[in-house]
Amino acid sequence: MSSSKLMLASEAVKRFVNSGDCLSIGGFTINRNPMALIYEILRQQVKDLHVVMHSGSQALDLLIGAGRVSLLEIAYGANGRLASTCIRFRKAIEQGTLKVEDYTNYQLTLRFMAGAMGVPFLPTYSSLGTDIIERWGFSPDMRSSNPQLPGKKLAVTEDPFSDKASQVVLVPAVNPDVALIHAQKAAEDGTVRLEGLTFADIEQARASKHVIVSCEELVSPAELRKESWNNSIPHVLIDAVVHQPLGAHPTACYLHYDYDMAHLLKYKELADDDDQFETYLKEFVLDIDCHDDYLKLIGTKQLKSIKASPELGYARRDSNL
Amino acid sequence: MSSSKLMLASEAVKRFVNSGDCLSIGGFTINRNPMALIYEILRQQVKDLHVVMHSGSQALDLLIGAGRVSLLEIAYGANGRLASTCIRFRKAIEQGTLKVEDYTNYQLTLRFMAGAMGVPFLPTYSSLGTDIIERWGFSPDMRSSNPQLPGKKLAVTEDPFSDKASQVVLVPAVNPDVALIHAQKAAEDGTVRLEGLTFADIEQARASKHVIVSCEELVSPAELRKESWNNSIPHVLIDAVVHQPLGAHPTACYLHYDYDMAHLLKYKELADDDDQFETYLKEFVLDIDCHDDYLKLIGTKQLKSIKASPELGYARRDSNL
Amino acid sequence: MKIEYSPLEMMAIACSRRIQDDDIVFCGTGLPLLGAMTAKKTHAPNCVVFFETGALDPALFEIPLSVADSRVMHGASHDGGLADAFAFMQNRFSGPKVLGLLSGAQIDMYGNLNSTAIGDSSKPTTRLPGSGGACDVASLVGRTMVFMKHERRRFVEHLDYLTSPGWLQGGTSRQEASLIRGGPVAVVTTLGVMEFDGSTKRMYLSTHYDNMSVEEIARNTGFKLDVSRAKQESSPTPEELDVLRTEVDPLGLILN
Amino acid sequence: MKIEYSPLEMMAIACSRRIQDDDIVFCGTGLPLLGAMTAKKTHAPNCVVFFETGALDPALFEIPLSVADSRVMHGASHDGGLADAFAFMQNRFSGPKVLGLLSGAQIDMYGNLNSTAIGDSSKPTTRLPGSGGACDVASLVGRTMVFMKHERRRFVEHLDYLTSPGWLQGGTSRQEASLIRGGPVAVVTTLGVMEFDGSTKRMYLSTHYDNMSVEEIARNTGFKLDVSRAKQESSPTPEELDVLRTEVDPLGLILN
Repeated sequence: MSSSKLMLASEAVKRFVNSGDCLSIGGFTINRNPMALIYEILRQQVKDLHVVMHSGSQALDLLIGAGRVSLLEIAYGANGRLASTCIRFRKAIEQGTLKVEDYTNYQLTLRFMAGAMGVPFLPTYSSLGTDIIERWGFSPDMRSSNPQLPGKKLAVTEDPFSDKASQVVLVPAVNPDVALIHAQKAAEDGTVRLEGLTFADIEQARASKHVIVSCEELVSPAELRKESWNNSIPHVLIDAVVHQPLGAHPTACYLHYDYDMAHLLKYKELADDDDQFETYLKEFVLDIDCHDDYLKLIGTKQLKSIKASPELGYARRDSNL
Repeated sequence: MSSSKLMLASEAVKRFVNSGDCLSIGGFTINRNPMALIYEILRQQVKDLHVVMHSGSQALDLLIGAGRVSLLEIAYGANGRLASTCIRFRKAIEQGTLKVEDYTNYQLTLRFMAGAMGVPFLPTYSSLGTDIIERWGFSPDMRSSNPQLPGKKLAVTEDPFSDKASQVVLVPAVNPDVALIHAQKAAEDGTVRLEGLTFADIEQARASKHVIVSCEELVSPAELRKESWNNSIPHVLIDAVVHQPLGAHPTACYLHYDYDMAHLLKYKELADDDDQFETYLKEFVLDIDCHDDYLKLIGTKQLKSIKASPELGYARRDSNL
Repeated sequence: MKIEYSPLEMMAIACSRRIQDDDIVFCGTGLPLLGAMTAKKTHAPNCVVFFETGALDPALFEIPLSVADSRVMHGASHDGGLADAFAFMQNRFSGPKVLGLLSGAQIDMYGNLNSTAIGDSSKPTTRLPGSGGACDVASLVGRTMVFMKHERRRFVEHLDYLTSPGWLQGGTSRQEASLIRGGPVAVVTTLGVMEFDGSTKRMYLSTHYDNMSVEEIARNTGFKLDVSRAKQESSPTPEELDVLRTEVDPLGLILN
Repeated sequence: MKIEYSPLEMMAIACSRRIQDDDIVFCGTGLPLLGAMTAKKTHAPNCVVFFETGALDPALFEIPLSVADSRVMHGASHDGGLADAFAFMQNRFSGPKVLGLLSGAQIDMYGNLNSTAIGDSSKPTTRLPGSGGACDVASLVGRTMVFMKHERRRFVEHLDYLTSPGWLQGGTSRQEASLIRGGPVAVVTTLGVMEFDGSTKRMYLSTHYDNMSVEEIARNTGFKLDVSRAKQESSPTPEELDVLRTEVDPLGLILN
């Protein structure tokens, strides 16, 4: 009944992502980063971004390395065994070119949940007594001039239901301008189905003004509505659906492909050098027309090697035994 | 690996439900009431119950009618077109034999969520300016002598993140002693899969100290773990699994059977008269040994008439056309 | 030639006409649902129906008799739970798009509703079902429309219990209570459609059906009702009646 | 005959021994995960492993290299998300059953951890990854065990940034800060296992491996470490080493 939201990544980014936006990136470290959408943002020269996310890696590191991120609210910037701290993330903070405010993974999840629920805050006991509460990354001036930043990083308050003195941390809501999500399945009406862990994708999508979803498989709305209880996000919340197989490469997409260890190791080496990072960025992102051309550059052989086993959902390490 | 939690309804109730307990009942009005477990509670003479639930109907009305409920925290007691207000519920309140405190459906959902999340409260804007906030059903004395009752019904507080005066309602957590859930599928290790709407069952289960799940289909753990992301509650949270087909009768269970309109209409008529209600209770619950005997009393023909169409998940009204 | 129709049919159709194509319609069951389904099958094919139980945009091949009826689950874009549904209404982007359809046992001149108890709520003469999600919807969504039997005992000066907020004490009192948006825009009754004054937020008669004079409507209202702005609501069109009777409620489960 | 083993193997096994059969073990990746998997394959077959990303009790046929690795998803009892996982730790019934395995770049005498930054955190000399879920776990679960390289620069008098709460300033300061339970029970290092005094909550050397004297361990610690209670940690048994090397990490992804 409703009109199709299907479009190319280039159109989705053009219509819904602007310089200066507050952006939230789905996935978690090496899994389901919406890379095709991030590459498109890089190509379209979107800049001055305010990124809010929990645990970032490849998508975040590229945006930061390309100088597109001005403000960052985050819990974790690392890539498992591949980078104990994300390389361009680390350099940018050490060089003072990136302003960052630290939260925990649960606190950022609660910030998205609060945004999704339309309440100003959610409570937790996490971080009582720590520098997460004491040290703020953004000045009062920055806060008062930017409506997307909460007036306070966190607020500690008394629990009104306790009969003894008991404190609780209130975590402020966030409502990003755009959330970028990569899903296993979506339909042109906007219905989304995630398979495997959802991380905080659902909360990020529900908190955001606009949501762009890229997907491995484009399925008919009728097909997804057969098991409506297994869908993750209803169609009315989605602005654009981009059909992009291998859209999370070089990160993993459960049931479809594993992370591309060879590519990530190459990235790790190149990212450590400013010039070589620029070369990587040009070669794999900026000089490329679209994600399908990027995949050609990665090569069929490499992509075949990371194809997931249908039983396991990832590529067996000993699969060539 | 872990030992089986499979047991009969009689054993589950004996082990995990005690007189005086705070009980939370899953489902919603005419759907997925855990009736087999409720009948067993009635048979085992468990009494003095404190019930916390959002929208109750058949399970709640029987417990109240049988005089087993002393305290009730609730949002709604009705049964759609079958009872504009639940009959024994209405009578008990009008006669002053049942102490009740009113919340909204969202507030009770938040109370379970807060209990599940381990926080003392969750915020909402709902009910500002209404008697839901102003009128309390329980006295301060009752509150201070019962640790399962929150010290305050609700608390209105200032939003510390707002630069203008803005109030928000804090809803206190609840952690029931036992949650009773009826699911489509469960495994003996405790893994639970709900199909269709989950109502607030997941939050109720996660908030409660003990959880008893009855299920239509007993499936192997391995089978449910094939699509682990479609499971609703992990096995470690479940204390007892009861395999009881038609365990929600006369309420509905999506994909399995519809509500039994004929039976509910009969109940509606009988429940309105004190003596006839007692007769109903004896005939259909107290004088029965187990749920399978109850189903024999209901009869194959009647049960066949409410069998769900595999395509629709409910019984077509014009199916005999 | 005059078409025969019942007050219930007129109510469903008056509701249907006030639903817009881009509305997300929160529905209970009964008449409001008939109104939404009629709108969807006539002038507002893109409006989306959802239920507090967590079902969004279900197929609704048959009329559900409760918001937990399995008929609200089949063919939906998403079947979640109560937490999803109410968060969707409170959310700053989706909440304002929601039109909530409500009803109550008592209503006052500012559109506040009682669905909890008649008499002293601590020992009521008549206990009603309680808020359910009504107070939440009335508190959180962009706008609400209320369904009422138009009787003097139901349109009262003072509610016995204020379950669901309308315009509270009128004027700007709703905002001052920190309610973030919303408020009732229309009350569809068995006699006509009431709206609320833009500044005082007091109820007035906006349209009346052809079954009673405006003076009689005022006499059936327990508070002073301004009838000076009332126009006549157009009778149902043959198309509206046909859709309602043959497609929406062919078995007459609600209308009969 | 002496069995050869590496400090990493000793750490994984020292961890494994301290996991109980009824523990629900919160795991990151790397060594702690090897410890948990070894425990599960030896004396604690019923312990349940879960990850902050939302996976509970996965099959773990292969070692995940990140908590978001698809290898944590396969065969789980439930794959949810972060909201589920952290609520599970904060919950009053499940939280106390959880043993959290953590690591950090710096630790102080009360077991507080820094994983955010070295130097001034507003312009650090070395930026670290940040809390991730570590602060949440350290705040919320029943007890934690910490993994550290035992170096003087890592065992410090004052953390550059207190990311994850241990016993805070010792004594009863953790409860006074309103933290609801928990605190570190052991620090497994490359040299031995530290525990915390029951009343002062200061770290002391509980067991040492056979690779360094207790005096040398004290000299490798940046604050005064009580070594008077130290016993020797038994060497890995052949069974422990065999399970670790051939079943848990047969490809040597973590151990090599």
